[in-house]
Amino acid sequence: MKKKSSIFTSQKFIVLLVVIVLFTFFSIVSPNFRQYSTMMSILNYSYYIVLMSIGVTFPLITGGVDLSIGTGLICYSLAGGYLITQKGWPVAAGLLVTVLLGVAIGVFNGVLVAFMDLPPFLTTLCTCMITRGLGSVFSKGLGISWPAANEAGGWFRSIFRITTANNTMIPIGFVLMVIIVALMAFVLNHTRIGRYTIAIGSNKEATRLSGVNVKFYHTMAYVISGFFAGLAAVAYSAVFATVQPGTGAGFELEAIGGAIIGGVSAAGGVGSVEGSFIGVFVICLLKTGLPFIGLQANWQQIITGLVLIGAVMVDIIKKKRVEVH
Amino acid sequence: MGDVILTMKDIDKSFPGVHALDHVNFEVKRGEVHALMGENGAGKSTLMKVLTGIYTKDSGTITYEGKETEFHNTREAQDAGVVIVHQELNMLGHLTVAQNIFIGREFKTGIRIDDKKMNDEAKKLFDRLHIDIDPTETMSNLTVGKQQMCEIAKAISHEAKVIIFDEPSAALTEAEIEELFKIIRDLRKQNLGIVYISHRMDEIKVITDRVTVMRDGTYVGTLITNECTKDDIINMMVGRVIYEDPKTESAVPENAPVVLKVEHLHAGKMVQDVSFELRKGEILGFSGLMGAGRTETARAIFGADPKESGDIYINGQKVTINNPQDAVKCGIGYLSEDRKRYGIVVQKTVAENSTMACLENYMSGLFINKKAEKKVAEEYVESLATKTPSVEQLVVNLSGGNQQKVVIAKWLINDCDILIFDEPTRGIDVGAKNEIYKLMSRLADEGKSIIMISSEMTEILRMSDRIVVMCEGRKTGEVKIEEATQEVIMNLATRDIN
Amino acid sequence: MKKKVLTSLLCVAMAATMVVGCGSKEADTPTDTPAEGEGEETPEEPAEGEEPAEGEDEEPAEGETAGGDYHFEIIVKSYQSSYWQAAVKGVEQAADELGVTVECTGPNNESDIADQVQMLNSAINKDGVNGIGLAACDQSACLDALQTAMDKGIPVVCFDSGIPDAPEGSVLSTVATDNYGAGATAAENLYAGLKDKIAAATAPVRIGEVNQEATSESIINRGLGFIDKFAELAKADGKTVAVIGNEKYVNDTKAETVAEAEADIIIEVRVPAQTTVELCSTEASTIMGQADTIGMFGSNQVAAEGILTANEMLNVLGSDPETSILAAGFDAGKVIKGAITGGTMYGAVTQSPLAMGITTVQTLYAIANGEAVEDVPTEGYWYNAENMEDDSIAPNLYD
Amino acid sequence: MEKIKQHPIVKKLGFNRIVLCAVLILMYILFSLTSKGFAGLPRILSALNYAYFLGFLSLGVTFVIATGGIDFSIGPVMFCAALVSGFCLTSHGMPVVLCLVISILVGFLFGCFNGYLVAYWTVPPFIVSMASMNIAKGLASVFTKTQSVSWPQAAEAAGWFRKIVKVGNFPVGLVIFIVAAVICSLLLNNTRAGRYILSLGSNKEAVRLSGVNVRKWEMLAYVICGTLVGIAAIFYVAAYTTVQPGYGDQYNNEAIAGCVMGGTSMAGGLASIGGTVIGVFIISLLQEGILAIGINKNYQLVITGLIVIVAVYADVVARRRKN
Repeated sequence: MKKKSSIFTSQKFIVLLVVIVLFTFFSIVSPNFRQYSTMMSILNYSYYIVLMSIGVTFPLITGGVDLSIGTGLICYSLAGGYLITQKGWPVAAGLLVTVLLGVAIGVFNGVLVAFMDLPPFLTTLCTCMITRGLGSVFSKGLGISWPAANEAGGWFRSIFRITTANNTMIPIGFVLMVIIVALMAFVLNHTRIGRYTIAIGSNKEATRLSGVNVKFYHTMAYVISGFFAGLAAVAYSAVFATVQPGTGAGFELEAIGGAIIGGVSAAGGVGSVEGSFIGVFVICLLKTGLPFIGLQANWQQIITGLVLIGAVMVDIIKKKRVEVH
Repeated sequence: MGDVILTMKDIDKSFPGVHALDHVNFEVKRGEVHALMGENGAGKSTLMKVLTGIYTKDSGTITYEGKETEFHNTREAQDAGVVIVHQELNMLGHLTVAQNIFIGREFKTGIRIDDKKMNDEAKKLFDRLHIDIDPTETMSNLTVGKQQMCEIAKAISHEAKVIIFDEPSAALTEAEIEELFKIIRDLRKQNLGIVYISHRMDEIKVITDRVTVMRDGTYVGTLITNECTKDDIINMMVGRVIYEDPKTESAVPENAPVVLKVEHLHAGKMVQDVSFELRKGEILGFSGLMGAGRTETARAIFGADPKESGDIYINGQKVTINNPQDAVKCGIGYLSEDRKRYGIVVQKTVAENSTMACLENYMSGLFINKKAEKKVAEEYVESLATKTPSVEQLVVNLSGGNQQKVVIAKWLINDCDILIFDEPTRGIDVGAKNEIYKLMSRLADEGKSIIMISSEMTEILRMSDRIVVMCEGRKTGEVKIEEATQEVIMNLATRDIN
Repeated sequence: MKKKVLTSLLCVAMAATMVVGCGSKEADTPTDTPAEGEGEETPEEPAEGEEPAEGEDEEPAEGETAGGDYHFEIIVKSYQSSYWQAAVKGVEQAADELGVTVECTGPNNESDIADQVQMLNSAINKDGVNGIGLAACDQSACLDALQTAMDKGIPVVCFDSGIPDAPEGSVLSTVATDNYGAGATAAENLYAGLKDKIAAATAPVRIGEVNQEATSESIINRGLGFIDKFAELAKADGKTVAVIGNEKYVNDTKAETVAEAEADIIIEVRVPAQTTVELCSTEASTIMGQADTIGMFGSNQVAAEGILTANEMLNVLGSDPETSILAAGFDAGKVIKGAITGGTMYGAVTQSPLAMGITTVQTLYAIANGEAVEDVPTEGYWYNAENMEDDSIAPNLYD
Repeated sequence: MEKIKQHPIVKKLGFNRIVLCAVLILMYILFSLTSKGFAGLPRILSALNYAYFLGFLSLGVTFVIATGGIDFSIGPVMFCAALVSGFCLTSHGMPVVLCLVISILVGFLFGCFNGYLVAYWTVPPFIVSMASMNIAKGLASVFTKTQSVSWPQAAEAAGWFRKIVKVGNFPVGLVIFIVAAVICSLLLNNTRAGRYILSLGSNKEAVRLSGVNVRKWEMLAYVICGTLVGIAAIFYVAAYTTVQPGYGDQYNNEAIAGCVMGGTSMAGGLASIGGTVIGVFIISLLQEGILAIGINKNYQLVITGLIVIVAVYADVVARRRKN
């Protein structure tokens, strides 16, 4: 009976192993990959996906999904950037707006799903369209360049990395991520929000009948997802600076894919923040590593697709075996 | 028995188009077990939902502990000490036992949930109930019976004064029911008011003090259990006496041909080396406790689950059945215990459900011959006396018994000679039950062979020509109806346990 | 003074080309002139470019009274980069001056071909449209719509990108940069910066090129222009060149190439899966992370910004070829301008979207007034930290 | 209101579909009033261009949603089909007919891939979509070497296939699309495949235990979808000529939206081809109309999103009342 939990830990463990194997493989094959700077850039590129993936873990565990985080991210970043660059708002206020917009869309999704009983997939598909449109509406269709690091408002870009005088980079972003993961793992496992998130994914009606304010906590899962999409927007802006309207579709799939590789069940009830965190790195490593072994960008997509299917298939086969014995 | 703790008076509740509760009265005293009975749809569950705040009443009063009260949600009811142990198990499979028990009111230090304290408290509860369950176990790993115990522990942990059991025994084994009764008696001693909703007449007689009967949303009357007979209660429920005599001898001649022969069937833990024969025109009862492997055996024969080894012969011919398609080709039909999940397609019409298994016979070219389909469906609606306004009615709108008939029609239209009825009367009210029994007898008379899996001893004794008893995945005996008594069967069914 | 003479000469040449006609290919000539000189010229430069530019400006000004209030529809490729924002600004500026109304639309990104065709159709079907200015996302997708426009008698002026196969008589004028030449300009200047290093190199060196896509003619031409010119210059110095990476570019280059193993200079071309900054920067960092890389070229604003983004992590770009990688960009925008001022980016080629926008409206206006028009080639200009503030360059450096 | 709903003609046509039709007509009138020159054939033809390929996508995905699954790889697969077949045409000089067949074949193969994984491997459809979306994009770029492909123009000899969209001003495409919709409707409502697809969307286990090979039929739904996506690709290039690798996702949302707007339930088991057709028309008219009154395309996305939410909410409310 205790076996089950050991499968869980081993699932995360397997994914971690995969990350290590991939990393070793790329390092051996490509000398350029082993450089410190490459690793730093892998980390830098991963932050926004990591953040989205942490957030989307919650709706996924409730048995739902949030497809609006990708286009949402761009939308929030455009809105915040627009206010800073075009309206002269202080950077801190712009960042706040970015995150708050994420929360607002999260509330919107949550209310539709939890209070109005709309299917999550469809709801967030709609908000995906809506945020895609809204982003362009906010910025009047313009691409936005957030302030550069050396400009007055550029301080926020060193939230995720500090470059020292002798040009070495300190990835404080990664430290931040680890802290956030630890924090959210605590939220998921040891607070009411997390407990009820799992409970809703496990059996929503039973949770309701236990006197839990299911609608509120169900909404919260989407709010968390939206909040993290907002944070991801900050990370994206800090790393890439330039944001273009009409993009962002597809980010959510990387985040969700990472979460699923990391052991979140698409049926709900099962999943962990730290698993999602590790899972994202499988995707990020593929994305960054494959070009180093000489594959053109298009191959990455095929391989990422196959890896995703593979991860789920392994899980299915494993489950089948458990059922038989 | 103490003073009255809860009184519901003149409760009225309407849904659009349905008058669900029509001025119903109900009361519970401290230290009594009060049965609430009635056919399906009589309004028992609705009444309890009104009590616990899931529904709001239209009129009437609820007096609890001497004060007029109205609970607005389950939470309020729980806090006041009125708790339901639900019919469907309301378990959160991915959480631990302790987490389940304290869901919605976790102990906390700051914002952190104190799981350790919850485990300790749960342990204390189980000790009080004399149950041995590890609070840190994941819920989905427990047996159904254990899960039910957790539900009860959860109810008690609310400092409950009134506990409502909504068909608690439906999923339990006989042994577990015994254990449940022990707990209920224990609770009665602790002066709790207990409402016990059940279909099983035997249990009512054993465990309850008073019986309140409802019919069609109205209050019929309240009796003291000791002073009435089963027939009294049934009469109140349906307004007619029901024939319930056990069969005394088999109607099947000794030399009737064997239509189905199963040899050394193995399929997982629940089906170990099962062999038996089924004769033409015979109703073969499958008895045993819940979890004895009867359903699993049926599903393995039908190809619904994979089997590891064993041979199946139909009319003497060895056949390979790897999936339900093969089984259907061999003329086997399977009526699942869980109609809604495994039997009917609720969003489809009666006609569409009826031809589900043999649609290929109702094709003209590429297209479905809807006329022929309708005709045959109508034919069977008539012969099975299915109550439906038309065959174009969606099955979801039919009552349980009629849904069951639609499933039977499906197999008859396919001309199945071997029918497996898995708990054919579960969740069906008494009147409809009788019709299903008659139908089964008629089918057997017409030469169909039936395997009937049932957990109700009376049903087994009344219907079967022969009885196979299973226990823990093994066949433990085969009894001719002439020799069958409750004791004999129970003995076989529990042989391995003790 | 020498410069002035040169400039006026060139202006005459330009005017001549415009008169001579459609063959915008002839515009290759000016890009062959040395870098410093070239950076100084522009036909829009008010003080010196008098003849051609003013000539155009005046005609419509007269027509203002005659023509009345025209309405033009302008369809850009997208609003994604500030390049297009500058073009739209030019369009609006010209519209104000001429007293005409314009309406600008464009799809969400440069790959929404179907959306743009819908927009074009929509513009054609509107009432009271006197002309359409079109920056086509794709050369072939608009052909049917152009036919319809011609049938309805709506004149079309293409800008930024031409449509070579357009039905005869539908596109009356094309206002576009010679992209092949512009790419070559970038190659010349980058090569000049790297010349010594290449000459001194003992092991093969690598030049990276990031193209946003391998689809639109303008970007392909820039990419090929860069490769071909770079290879040509290298060959003149006795070095061999290999082109690797995206097959489109590898196959289409006219340069003489050798196998990767034998080459002194490896030009690696990368194309991201989608035209977004983060994917461009992933591709860029792959090249920049390699130890033998000495130069980078990003063939449009997105690609150039991608290179800069990658650099924020890698910190390998700079203006000294001995210690760092030199990067050449394309187009302007705040990020690229900042990088050039700050010395991170060696230099970039800018087009003149503002002028392009102005010219487009002016041309449409002229057509509406019944005048005959010709194709208008516009130039790509090399700029770097030194000449950015020049009067000839500054107006073309949009934010 | 109830009376109207119970009227036999209304019942036969379906109340929801009548409302949708009314919305469609109202929208048309509204746009005609607010935008000069909107009324008239050219606008309609232009809107139809968009409706064809979107319509085929929507029809396809209707079958998948009917099984209770989802496929949002349809957009990229459509582009993949158009790219691969177009590349065969332009770069390998294969005959047009063959290329059209290849296009359908690519869609068909993706349908098989998705269906096989979903039905036989029980991989959640959501994840299969995610994967095959990536694979379709990647495959298309690998095949075409990341270049876009332009199909022949109408005037060229090889451009005859464009006549499937229109000949002169006659919208042939509309006829083909309606015929296809009728065939799909027959397929869904009057054949075994459709019956089983709908039934298994409602209760898969019950259908399996009726001795039906559910895996086969579930896979078939995806195969039908894939094939229709392959056809959609032809209509896309016939209307818009050029396809670019790496894209196509934007059409998923619109196709699924059209389908859901038309009354197909995401939970499976309920699907209406007629509704899907009207839903698609609404979306394309909205697109055209919004451009005509001079609002940005972005608002179309916002409005479509909101409309779908409203449509689904209405459905949820209706179902809740029934229970």
